Amino acid sequence: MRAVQSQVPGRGPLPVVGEADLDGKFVVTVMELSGEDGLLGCIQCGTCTGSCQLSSWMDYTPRRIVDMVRKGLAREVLASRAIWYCASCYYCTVRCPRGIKLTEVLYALKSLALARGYAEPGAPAPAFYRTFFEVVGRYGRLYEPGLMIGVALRSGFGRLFRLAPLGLGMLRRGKMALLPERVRAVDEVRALMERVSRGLVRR
Amino acid sequence: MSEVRIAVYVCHCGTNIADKVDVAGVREFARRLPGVEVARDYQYMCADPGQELLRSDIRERGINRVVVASCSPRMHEATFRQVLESAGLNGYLFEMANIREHCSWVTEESELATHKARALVAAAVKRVRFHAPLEERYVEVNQKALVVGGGIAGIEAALKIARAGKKVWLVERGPSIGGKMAGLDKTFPTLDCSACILTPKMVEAAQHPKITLLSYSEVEGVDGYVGNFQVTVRRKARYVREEDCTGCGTCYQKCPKKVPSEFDGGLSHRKAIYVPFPQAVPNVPVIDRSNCIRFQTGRCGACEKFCPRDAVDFEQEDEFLTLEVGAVIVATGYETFQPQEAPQWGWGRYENVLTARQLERLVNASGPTGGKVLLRRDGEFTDEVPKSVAVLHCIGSRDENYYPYCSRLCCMASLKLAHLIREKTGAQVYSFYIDIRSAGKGYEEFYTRVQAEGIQFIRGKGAEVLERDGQLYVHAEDTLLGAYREVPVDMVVLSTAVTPAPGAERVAQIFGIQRGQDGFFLESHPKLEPLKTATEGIYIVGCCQGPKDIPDSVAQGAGGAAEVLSLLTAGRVQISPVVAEIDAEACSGCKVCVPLCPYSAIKYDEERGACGVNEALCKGCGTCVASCPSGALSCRHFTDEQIYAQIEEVSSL
Amino acid sequence: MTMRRYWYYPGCSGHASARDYQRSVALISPALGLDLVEVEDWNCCGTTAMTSVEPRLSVVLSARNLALAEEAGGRADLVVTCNSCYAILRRAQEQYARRREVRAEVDEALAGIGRRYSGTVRVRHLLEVLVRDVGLDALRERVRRPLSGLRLAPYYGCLLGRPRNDFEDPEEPLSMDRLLEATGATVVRFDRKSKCCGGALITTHEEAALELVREVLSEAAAREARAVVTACPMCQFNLDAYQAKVNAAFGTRLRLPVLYFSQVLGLSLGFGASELGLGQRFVPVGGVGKL
Amino acid sequence: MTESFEPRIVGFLCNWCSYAGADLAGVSRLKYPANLRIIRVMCSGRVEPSFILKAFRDGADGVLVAGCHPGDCHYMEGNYKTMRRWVMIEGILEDFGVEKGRFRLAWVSASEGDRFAALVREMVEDVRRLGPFRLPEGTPDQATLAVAAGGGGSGA
Repeated sequence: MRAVQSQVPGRGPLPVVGEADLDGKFVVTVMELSGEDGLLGCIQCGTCTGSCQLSSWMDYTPRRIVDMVRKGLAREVLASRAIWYCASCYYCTVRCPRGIKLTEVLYALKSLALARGYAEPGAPAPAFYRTFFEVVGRYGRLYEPGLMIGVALRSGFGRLFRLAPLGLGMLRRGKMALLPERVRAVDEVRALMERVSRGLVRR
Repeated sequence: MSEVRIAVYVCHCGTNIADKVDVAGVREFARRLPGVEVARDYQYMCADPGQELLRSDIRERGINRVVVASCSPRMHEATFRQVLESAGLNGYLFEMANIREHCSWVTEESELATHKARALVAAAVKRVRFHAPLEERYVEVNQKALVVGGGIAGIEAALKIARAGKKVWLVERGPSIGGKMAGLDKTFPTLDCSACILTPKMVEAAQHPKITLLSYSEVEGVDGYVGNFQVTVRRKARYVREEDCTGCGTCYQKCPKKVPSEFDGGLSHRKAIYVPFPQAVPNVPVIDRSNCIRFQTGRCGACEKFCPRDAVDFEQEDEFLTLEVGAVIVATGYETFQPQEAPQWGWGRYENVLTARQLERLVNASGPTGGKVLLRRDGEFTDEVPKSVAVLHCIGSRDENYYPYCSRLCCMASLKLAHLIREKTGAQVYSFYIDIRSAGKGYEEFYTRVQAEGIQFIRGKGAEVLERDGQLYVHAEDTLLGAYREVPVDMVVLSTAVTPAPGAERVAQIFGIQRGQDGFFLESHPKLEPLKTATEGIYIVGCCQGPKDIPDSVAQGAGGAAEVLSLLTAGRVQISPVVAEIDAEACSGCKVCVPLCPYSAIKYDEERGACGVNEALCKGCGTCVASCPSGALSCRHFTDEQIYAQIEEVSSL
Repeated sequence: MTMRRYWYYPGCSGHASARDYQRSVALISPALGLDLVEVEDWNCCGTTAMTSVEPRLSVVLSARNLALAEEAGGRADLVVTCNSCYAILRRAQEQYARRREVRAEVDEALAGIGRRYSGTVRVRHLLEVLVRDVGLDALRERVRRPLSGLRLAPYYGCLLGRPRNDFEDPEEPLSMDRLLEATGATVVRFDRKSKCCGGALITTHEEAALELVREVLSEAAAREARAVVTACPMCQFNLDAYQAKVNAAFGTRLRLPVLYFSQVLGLSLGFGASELGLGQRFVPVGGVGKL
Repeated sequence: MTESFEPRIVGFLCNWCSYAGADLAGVSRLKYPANLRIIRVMCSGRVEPSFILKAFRDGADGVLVAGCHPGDCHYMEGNYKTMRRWVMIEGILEDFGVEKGRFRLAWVSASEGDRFAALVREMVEDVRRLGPFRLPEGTPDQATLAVAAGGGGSGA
């Protein structure tokens, strides 16, 4: 994506949005990918934010993310940390007075961020999602040690050491399989993933 | 039949039709249709010059059939019929083609719209050939009226009609008139006391010589038609003889059975024999049978023993009355959203979460706390005053999960409550809102005043109320700050949505009123006929039609009275000549039609061996016609050949 | 006893971190007339993680599982025990039914691997099967050891009733309350019963997720529950394995065993603590298991 | 089917609910295909089987009958009569070889403009898929049709 300069130069810390900063097609992309075509009907009441247990961790509130998507602040949305804090609990979706399926919108935003390379590789969330994808691609099922090691490889070994006691605890309690289970027809799973992911993650 | 000479007029309706439909093309098409003498297109057919065009063609060109292709006949059919009459032609020799609502407004492509318009015009032209002159019928109008619902709108309507000297029956489902307004403390924006302005009207309604008040009564059925309705009313047994009771109150003082008070929203108790509130009209108690010990177990009977007038009568039974009236006003009001359906706001879970209607009772001097705003603990009021209160707007309103519409009055009601709480307790009051809708005379000024009183306005809907360590928190986004907030408060007030009254569906069916998608009653026209319904002679006023505040409800009540009075004063009313008729020769006497008629308008005549239609009762639905095996029945103005003519054209073009 | 047959989808955790859950389910089902037959060669449903990688990915992955259940035939319902699998499989069905472009994509992708999904199989949570098909009365009748006096906090988590389904209320679920009451236990009021425990974030945003765990457990503790009961391996693991970390991070002294409803039910039916897998947890069950 | 096929659909709409609903669709400027031509009747109960047969015979590719929702009939119960009659109509139409997607009975209230528009869109699509309607050879003429369908206790 081409970086565009604001026509209105910012003179202070206040964000200034120039028309050229806005990607008018972004909302359409998000609506298509998420299947949620009601975004334009948002009344900015903030029910989503007020219902979200993770709001206080975010840089933009969920309500604001919706408006940023509508207005076309694509870069800011995809580079935000807010989208990675969605735990997919669906409170916003259930309570939205305009029936907007915001959880679906957030799936789409995370997916776009991964595909467009927005999230830094070292940050834990994208690494987690990429590794999850690869593990399932390899075995057809989730293999927890594989996931842990993969995430660690991507985001630094310090993480692996921090996770180690937990892993050992799981092993001791028979809560972790040492060897991965593999789907017999893992080729089928891989074929499905290839087809739908369209290289989104492989880039 | 003399030679058919048809005139066709294609209306532009400004650009409404002409922008999409090639009106000149349609006109030329019409000119070539069989029987068409004159074909014209014109800017506005309904305007004076358009009407004049029609009149002069009738007079000068010997026109004896007219087709206007313009808007919906539901809009202007009556207008054009009068134009024909004024030119000496029977109004039924006329047909409309709806090329606006059903064509230009709904079609994307110009060419397709034009083609469709041609087909509709051809059908109208072919149909009108078969039209016959019909004579309008008139019936006398009964000079009495019925008002259903004794809230402020119904009271206002009844009083206006009565003051004009007409007899009114005022039927109220509950034990007292007064409606929702009786439960309010102050009214916005002037803050005048609700009871002070309502009670005199209630008393006047009860005492007016022209008004008969039937409280604790319900309409069970309606027969007849405009000007001549027969209404069946059930007078539910009160178990107290109204004529003997003096309203001394001994009975409910002695009654041992406590029941949560509906009027106080469950915040206080009434007895099993009770008046809903001290200023009730009539001031006659009723026995709530399902809670009465005497009715449930056979013991007790304290009220009967202590009544100084022997007015208590456990043997009383429901009575049925049949009222003959010329017109009906339906003013059955509204209900409010019950928040137990929505646990996220904590109502029913946390005892200091109240609805706005409950809070109205708290701030009311005759309410459960004598007008004090107090906190509750373990089901009882304490003497502790809240230090902080949140008022949550839009609870159930503007919400697709509950009611998608704006309830219109709750912004102002919430502001009023915020003011009253602040005034009475000095508490910090937070108002969680999406938009403040203060459209009304003096409303914005009131908003300004409440702002100045130091209410904290947070633009963001209260998403959730949750208790932590004994403290209530309102979770919301302060959207103007872009900040997430959990605001600790002692009390939460939910401004709940205005909803259709329970039983609205049944009322609609009884009176033949349509309902909108929101469940409220539907008016004939949203702008120009706001009080009329699809059934002539039946009018709707107040909140049964949609959320309204008191000024609007009162205005509508008076407006409904004007509708009724203009009908009654005219003394007679035109009724449609579109009715069924039977060709006695062709009738085989099979009687299939007899039970089909919902109005019992068809009777079998033994002597003639044929059925006959009572035109005064028939409303022209045509159901009997469609089922007559011998083709003896027909419906005027909707004959088989008229409809066939239309079918032929629209099926082939 | 007539046996009701269902296809069973254990989900990835059923074969790993939630083996104890699966064991208890395998134990109680025959006793309650349920014949749960595991779907052959199932794959990961995709969970919320894959959905975040590409919103349609979990739809096709789930569709394969649904197709497998349909191919297995017998018009039996597909029973799941994980709330996340439940929500994701349901989401796949909903998207398949509602979105034409998704349907086309799924049909095509499945055709590519020689499979077909027709949209007929019903996805149900075991909790629903117990409450509706077996019925509370039947459950009560089979209770051998009523858990009288045991105070339990039913924790549903986010995905059992959300976004929406025909089984549970999204805000105020009640099925587990009723089921636990049937075992004779005392169910405590639990305002946070359908709050999110942060399971989906525990790997990536541990600090935030721990706070959510604390919220849930603190209320359960304040209501004097002896144990928290879950219907989801994600929730169970999160609340159990991270409890020590919560205590370390917030200075709390939480010590709440986190059980599966199937284990509690198993106890009341007369099964032993160890055969129900009660030993396999981070916070020991203590006295709860000895009932 | 050829792409240029524009089906003709005849709609019999009751004056009080469905016709008003169609008016509302217009007032709200909701767009739907131009293939529907509306004939107003006072009540759906007025619609005789012969109307429908005649429409098909005269060239219609589809027929819609719409009235008030059950319970909301302006004439109290006309639509219930329609409903009962419809069972017989379906039978006759099938006997004459008219495919199911070509005829439809629907309830549309005066406030359901959007529902009406959606209904028309759906029905036009259905009929377009079925292609032009041709009565099979040897179909009886109108008079016979009228007798075949003309009531025969149809409303009872």
